[in-house]
Amino acid sequence: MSAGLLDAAAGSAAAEAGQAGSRRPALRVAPALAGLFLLFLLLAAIAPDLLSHTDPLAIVPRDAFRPPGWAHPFGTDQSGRDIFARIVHGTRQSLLVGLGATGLAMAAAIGLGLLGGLCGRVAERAVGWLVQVMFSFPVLILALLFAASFGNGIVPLVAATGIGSAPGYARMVFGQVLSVRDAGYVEAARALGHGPLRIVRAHVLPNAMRPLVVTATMGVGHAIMWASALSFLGLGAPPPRPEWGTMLSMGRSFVANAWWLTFFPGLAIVLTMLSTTVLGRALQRRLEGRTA
Amino acid sequence: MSDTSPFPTAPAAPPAASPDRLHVLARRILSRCLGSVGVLLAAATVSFLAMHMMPGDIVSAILGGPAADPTPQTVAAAVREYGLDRPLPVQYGLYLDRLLHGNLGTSFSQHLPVIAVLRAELLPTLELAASALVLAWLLALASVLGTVRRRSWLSALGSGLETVGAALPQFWLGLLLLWLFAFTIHLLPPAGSDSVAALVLPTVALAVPLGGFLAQVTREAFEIALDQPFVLTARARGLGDWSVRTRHVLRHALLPGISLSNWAVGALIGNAVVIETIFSRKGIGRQLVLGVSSQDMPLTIGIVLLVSLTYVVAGFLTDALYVLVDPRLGARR
Amino acid sequence: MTRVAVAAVAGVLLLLGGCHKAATRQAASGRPVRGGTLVFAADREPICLDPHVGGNMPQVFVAAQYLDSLVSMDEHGAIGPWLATGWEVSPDGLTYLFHLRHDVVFTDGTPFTADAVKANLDHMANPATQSSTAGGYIRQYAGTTIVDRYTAAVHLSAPYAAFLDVLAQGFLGIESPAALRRPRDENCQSPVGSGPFRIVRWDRQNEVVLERNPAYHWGPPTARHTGPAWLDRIEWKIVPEASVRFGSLQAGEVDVIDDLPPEDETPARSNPDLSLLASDRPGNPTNGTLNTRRAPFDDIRVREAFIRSADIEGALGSVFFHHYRRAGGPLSPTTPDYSADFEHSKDYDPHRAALLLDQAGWTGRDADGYRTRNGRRLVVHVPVAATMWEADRNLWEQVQATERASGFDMRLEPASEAAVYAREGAWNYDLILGYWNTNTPDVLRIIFSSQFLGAAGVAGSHQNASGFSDPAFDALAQQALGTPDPAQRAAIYHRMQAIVASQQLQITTYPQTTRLGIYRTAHGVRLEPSLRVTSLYDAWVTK
Amino acid sequence: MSGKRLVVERLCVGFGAGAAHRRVVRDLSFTVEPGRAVALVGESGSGKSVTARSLVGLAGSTAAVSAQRLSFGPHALRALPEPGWRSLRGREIGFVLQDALVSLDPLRPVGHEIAEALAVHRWGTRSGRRDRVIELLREVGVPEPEFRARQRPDQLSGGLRQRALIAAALAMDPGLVIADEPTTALDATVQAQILDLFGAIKARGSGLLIISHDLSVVSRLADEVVVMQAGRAVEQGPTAQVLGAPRHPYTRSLIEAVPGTHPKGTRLAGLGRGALCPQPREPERKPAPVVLEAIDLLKRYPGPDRDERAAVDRVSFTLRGGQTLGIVGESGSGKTTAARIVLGLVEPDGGRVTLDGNAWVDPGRIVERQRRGRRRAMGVIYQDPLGSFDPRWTVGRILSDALDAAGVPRAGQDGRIRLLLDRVRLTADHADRLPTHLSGGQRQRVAIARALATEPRIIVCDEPVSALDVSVQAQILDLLADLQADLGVAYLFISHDLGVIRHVSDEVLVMRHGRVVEAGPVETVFHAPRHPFTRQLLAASAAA
Repeated sequence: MSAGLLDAAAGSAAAEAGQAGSRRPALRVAPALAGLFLLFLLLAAIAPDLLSHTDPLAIVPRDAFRPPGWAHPFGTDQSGRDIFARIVHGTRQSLLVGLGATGLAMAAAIGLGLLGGLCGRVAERAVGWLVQVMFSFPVLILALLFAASFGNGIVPLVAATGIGSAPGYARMVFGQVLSVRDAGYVEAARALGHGPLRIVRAHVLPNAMRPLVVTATMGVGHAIMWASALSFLGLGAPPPRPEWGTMLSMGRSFVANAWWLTFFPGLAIVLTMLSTTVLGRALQRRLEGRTA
Repeated sequence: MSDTSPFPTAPAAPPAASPDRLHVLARRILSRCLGSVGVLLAAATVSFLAMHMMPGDIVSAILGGPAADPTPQTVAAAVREYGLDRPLPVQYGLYLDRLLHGNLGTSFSQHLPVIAVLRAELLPTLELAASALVLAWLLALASVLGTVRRRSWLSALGSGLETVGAALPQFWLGLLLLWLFAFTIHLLPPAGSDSVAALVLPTVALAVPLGGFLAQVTREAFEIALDQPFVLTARARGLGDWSVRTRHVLRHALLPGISLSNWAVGALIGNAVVIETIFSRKGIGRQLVLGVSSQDMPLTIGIVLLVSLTYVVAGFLTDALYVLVDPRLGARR
Repeated sequence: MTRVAVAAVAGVLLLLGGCHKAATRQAASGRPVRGGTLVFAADREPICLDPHVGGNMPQVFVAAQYLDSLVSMDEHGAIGPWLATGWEVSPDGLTYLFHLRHDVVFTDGTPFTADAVKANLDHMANPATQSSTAGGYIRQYAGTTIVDRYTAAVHLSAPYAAFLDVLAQGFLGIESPAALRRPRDENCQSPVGSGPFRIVRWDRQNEVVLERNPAYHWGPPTARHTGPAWLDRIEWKIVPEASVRFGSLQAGEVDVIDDLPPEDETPARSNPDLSLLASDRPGNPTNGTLNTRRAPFDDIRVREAFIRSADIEGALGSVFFHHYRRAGGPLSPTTPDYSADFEHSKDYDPHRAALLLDQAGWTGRDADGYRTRNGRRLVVHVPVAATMWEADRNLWEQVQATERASGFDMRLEPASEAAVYAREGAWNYDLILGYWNTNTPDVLRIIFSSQFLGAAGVAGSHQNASGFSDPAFDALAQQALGTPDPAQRAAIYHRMQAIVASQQLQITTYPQTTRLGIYRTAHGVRLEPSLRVTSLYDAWVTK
Repeated sequence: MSGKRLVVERLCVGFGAGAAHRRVVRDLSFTVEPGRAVALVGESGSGKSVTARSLVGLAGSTAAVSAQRLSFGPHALRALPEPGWRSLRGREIGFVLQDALVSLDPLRPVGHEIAEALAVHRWGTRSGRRDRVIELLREVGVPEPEFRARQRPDQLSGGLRQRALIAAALAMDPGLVIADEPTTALDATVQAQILDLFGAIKARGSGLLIISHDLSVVSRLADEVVVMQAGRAVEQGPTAQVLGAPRHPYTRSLIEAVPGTHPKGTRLAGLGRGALCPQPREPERKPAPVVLEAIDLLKRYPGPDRDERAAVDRVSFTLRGGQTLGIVGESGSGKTTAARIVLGLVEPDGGRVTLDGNAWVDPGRIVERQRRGRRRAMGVIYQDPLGSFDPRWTVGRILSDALDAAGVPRAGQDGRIRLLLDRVRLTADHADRLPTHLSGGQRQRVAIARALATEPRIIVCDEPVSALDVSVQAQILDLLADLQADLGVAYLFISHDLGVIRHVSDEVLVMRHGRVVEAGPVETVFHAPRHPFTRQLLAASAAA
């Protein structure tokens, strides 16, 4: 789904969940598990060879379509490549795409948000309109257009996913800047005689960013999912590079006879999404706990 | 930073209805319409630019790829027809002019007027998006009404399922559903654009993630609403738990979800791109992938415009629904 | 066209095997039944239903159901009558005099006459039609004179021995001249022929609906029955996802699927509800063509090294489960004048590849294990359309892996179709993937002679993707067209195959093939022999 | 009216299980007779609201309620199952909460809410209920009841919606009405009207349990008072006795903390300092110099119908050094806007302000940049101190930020921060805390310390004590008075509370609808009001 997703979820959550009463303490385990999984991903991204000694590119035709088992925990694909090794080696790429796209989107969003929130009424109107317009594009369609026009490859994939998810963040930053701009502590700072630059630096930026940390955490997972959707549509990384979305896409013709080709790459995406969501929520709870 | 805050503590509005209410309403609708035109304009512009940035050659795309082997005369005619020899801003102007005259052009790849393609493809996609939206809401409501602030394990289960649901990529879910229901237990047909049975799997694939997401938002709002004083008042009036939930709390909890439904419709249509591909369904999503990959500019722009238009219309509907649920907004805005 | 024995190699054996299997079941289900609807699931949608326009395989798949041709071709490559009852060729080979049937009527009521022949050939040859396939086949066409109502004289500008062969192809099917006069795009949507079915509706991305032509009684001699088709109706569904297509077949949702996915072939064979009908198509097999116009493939040693580094057999084994045969020469075995001599001329041989690369100066190795020369890596750029068939993509990925072992950095560069076309037009590739289905060895002229180096349009489209240009080869190709004697012609084509093979212009993989999966409800499905295209004229359903 | 009696004996309420168990109400006993009113009085956290909720079985699923006896008429309330409670609630016991804006479903017309109270208990037919709603609204004094029934709470004024809320509680004619802070959010004049309405309910024979932190509400209505502190009843008895001759020190401190009855210069929070009024100040005779002067301030805002309304309409005043100018008025009277103009945070549409005789606010002539350097002369304290602190900053950081503004070099700031905290009676270790972890009173002290950091001559106090409990309010008011005495700072003090204004001010400005209706020395205005609105205000506050 949904980059709007993040903006909407975290936005509304951050904005509205002030005094929600009893939280679920039972889910405390979840953030720990999520953190553990993300650490695992990080390890896979930095040193994939530690986790899998198999060459993700090694083609062994006679080992094609081996179901999951001892030799190949996640089975092998149509060319006899080890799926576990491919997922592990694909992590770096997927994480890079997720982080890169989120970073790009945030940078764009922060620029727009500050411009709209702090540069007068005309800018406010213009940015408000622009954000609204951008938001009215379904992420996937925006990303699809950009992916097609940039050509294939990692950089275009990051750019397309980033541009696709930027509107959600922009909407959030913009709203946040507007609300922080009118917050009591900003007025208090003005009453003390502080200049506008200092106020932006000391109050507006950091406070507008705060909920963004949560959203961005969740956003990384979403960006990975969007990027895989683009890969799924054939606009992803060039073969034979292992990449989760491409693996999923390639495996889909075999889904009837060899489910593991699609199941495991998809599972990696789902777990990443889940982990970032859970971690983002935990972060949000902590941030709110401090303020509320 | 401006020196005067644009949002002062405004004096309380007099409660009585103002005679200018209609006037205000009319102005609001007008500005809303202008905004929508802006959205469409931006959609056209973005897709125009994107198509021009694409690495392929537009003329050869117009003339049907390299296999077409066009003569120089044909090429020249096409270049002239589409003004491709002019500078980009002029081309953009020409293109807007054609759009304003309602001329979406002819699809390069389909040899059909774009309008005709859209007319044929929109309905299946809308059908899919609408059924997915309805199902998503049903799932979300079931989860929220059934589990929020119930027994702690039930509540945790509900919110856990919602989180997992929202984290499922549609394309993966779609493939799993295909594998399970169509290929393994042969319960439902794997493909088709005509029968209701063929609509089930794609609908579920689209609805579960969206439902999980809507449920999360609704749950949040539901919990907040449950803590509001009016809930206490209502219960002090003798209302039972279920009545309080359905008659009072739910209405409040629906609001964030409703305001997101507008976005959700857009997202559903966007996600239909992958779902229609997986299930080999007819629709604008799949058509868009084809259009982009064959650099069929008129068709792609037509689809993007159509999606934006759907979004705009959905926006109107969402607003209307929102005001229906929360009449305060109708009076205030 | 005496290559009877050659034409009957494995592909046809497969076909017969399929027929045999089908035949046993026909016996069980008895005689053909009239009526009913057959649901067919195709993998791709035609761009235009009129096969004259453009010219891609899906068009001819549908066209075979509603169009008739002037002449027919049988399984042995022999030309027989169809809409033309007979013909005479002038001694110089430049004029063909066709005598036409008197009783044929198009489904729009227009009678079939010599006018129709003229209108159709003119239409195909007219550049405005953007007819690259049909038009490409009859570049020698000079005009038609109407001798009388049922006699047409077709004039060629140069001798063209393959003329009757190509006329038998569905791409050159005869449409109603009245319908052809409509705008191109209208004719695309609802073309009119004289075939056993007529097009009722084309619901884009979903299906083409055809209904029986009740007046039909002019079937080709290759057909198994006469008179109207058995089926009332055909629903020709478009189902691009291979797994979904096969799933639908297993569930009996559809009666026949085209392009049975290779990975589903084994399950299909073991499923008693299903039967398989397969046959290799004639022409140039599925291949990667090497661009000889730039480095590194301007060096024949590097070309051969590259080709010998590709383990096609291994890839066919794992991707296609040994269901697809290897095609090692420039022609598919079912092509007339095919010679088996070149099947193993370029087999996988990494040792020889290494030797050749050393000779060519690519002696260095960089950190990633790729070969280098003067510090530059041995890179092979391969533009790949994102819409490429999965099995092909898997195949080339496997080739990529074996090429890597030899030190080639073979880069599969996915892009949109439009982008791939653009690169193709600009010669911006080292290897381009393709195939060419046709029922004549004249295909060698189209894809390797300098005549087809193109550069006509802005995109500079060219059928000769290797950039190979050899006056001796061109001369042979011309000579073949002017040689009426089949044996002599076969000898010339043998020499042409030898040249192409020795020049290391293509990695050939497997012959293009028609592979139908048939559910037990469908019977009598036949492959029209010229291009091995599905024909449902003789088919019936029991439901 | 059936005469039913509420008996509460040794009520205990706790939350949480095991070690985390907290008892919030202990051994509370009282009886509400029909036709009589009992008041539970106490500050926030004293357990009075929990008590009220326990009496209708709505203390929450995590609450453990126990009692020796808990009965209403014939109904035993102890261990009553949920269906039993449900038939009791609304029918036998009416429940009224504060702030009808959120206590009535904000999305529904008030008529529906009242009708629902009837429908739940299957009262009458649909049309019968509709008539009864109108009748009820009329009974509680809502004019045009047919029209008002169709309006939502946000479309009604505070008084009207509180009446509608009461009408919903009275719908089934219950024998007991429990009202939890029923007048807290209301303006004084409206408050008086609502209290009259409760008087009428009592007179009809219903029992009344009033929960309030406000002693004045209690003195007016209750026949008996229960004073609660930390979950216990520290004193209970007839109203006159408890208020007139309080025995428990806590009760006494509560009574003393009410500012209205004490003139300026007396201490309110005398506890721990021995005397009640240790140092009555000599009223200053010589006129101090004018530090701030506002002339003809004018500010308009566009109303909902595009007509401009004047929020501040030709307001003029002067503030002398070391003195306090009180501005009093009901909500929406324009007093906050006036303060923001004076602070230079809102540009007025007309008029000007001088600071020490120099132009400070003058639209078109003075821009913010010119003010910035002089801002340290003027401090500000808000009603909601938390909102005025950056949520990420510790107290120390907040103060150091203010010291930056005052130009104090970083090196000397630590000592100054300790000094400031000491000034507002906080300890040095508060500097490391986040404001969210402080109590309301402590937060307001931090806000005062911040205002003092720049050593201003004027501090604008915008409702600085309205959100505080009465005893905390007393401490803050005392602190402000001490600071004025020590530092000679002048206050522009804004409040809706006449008692507070009377206690703190030297001069008073009464505002209504953006205009000054009366101005003058505090005793003159309070003893000899000339404007009818001032008289009305005074009457309402006296009545309450």
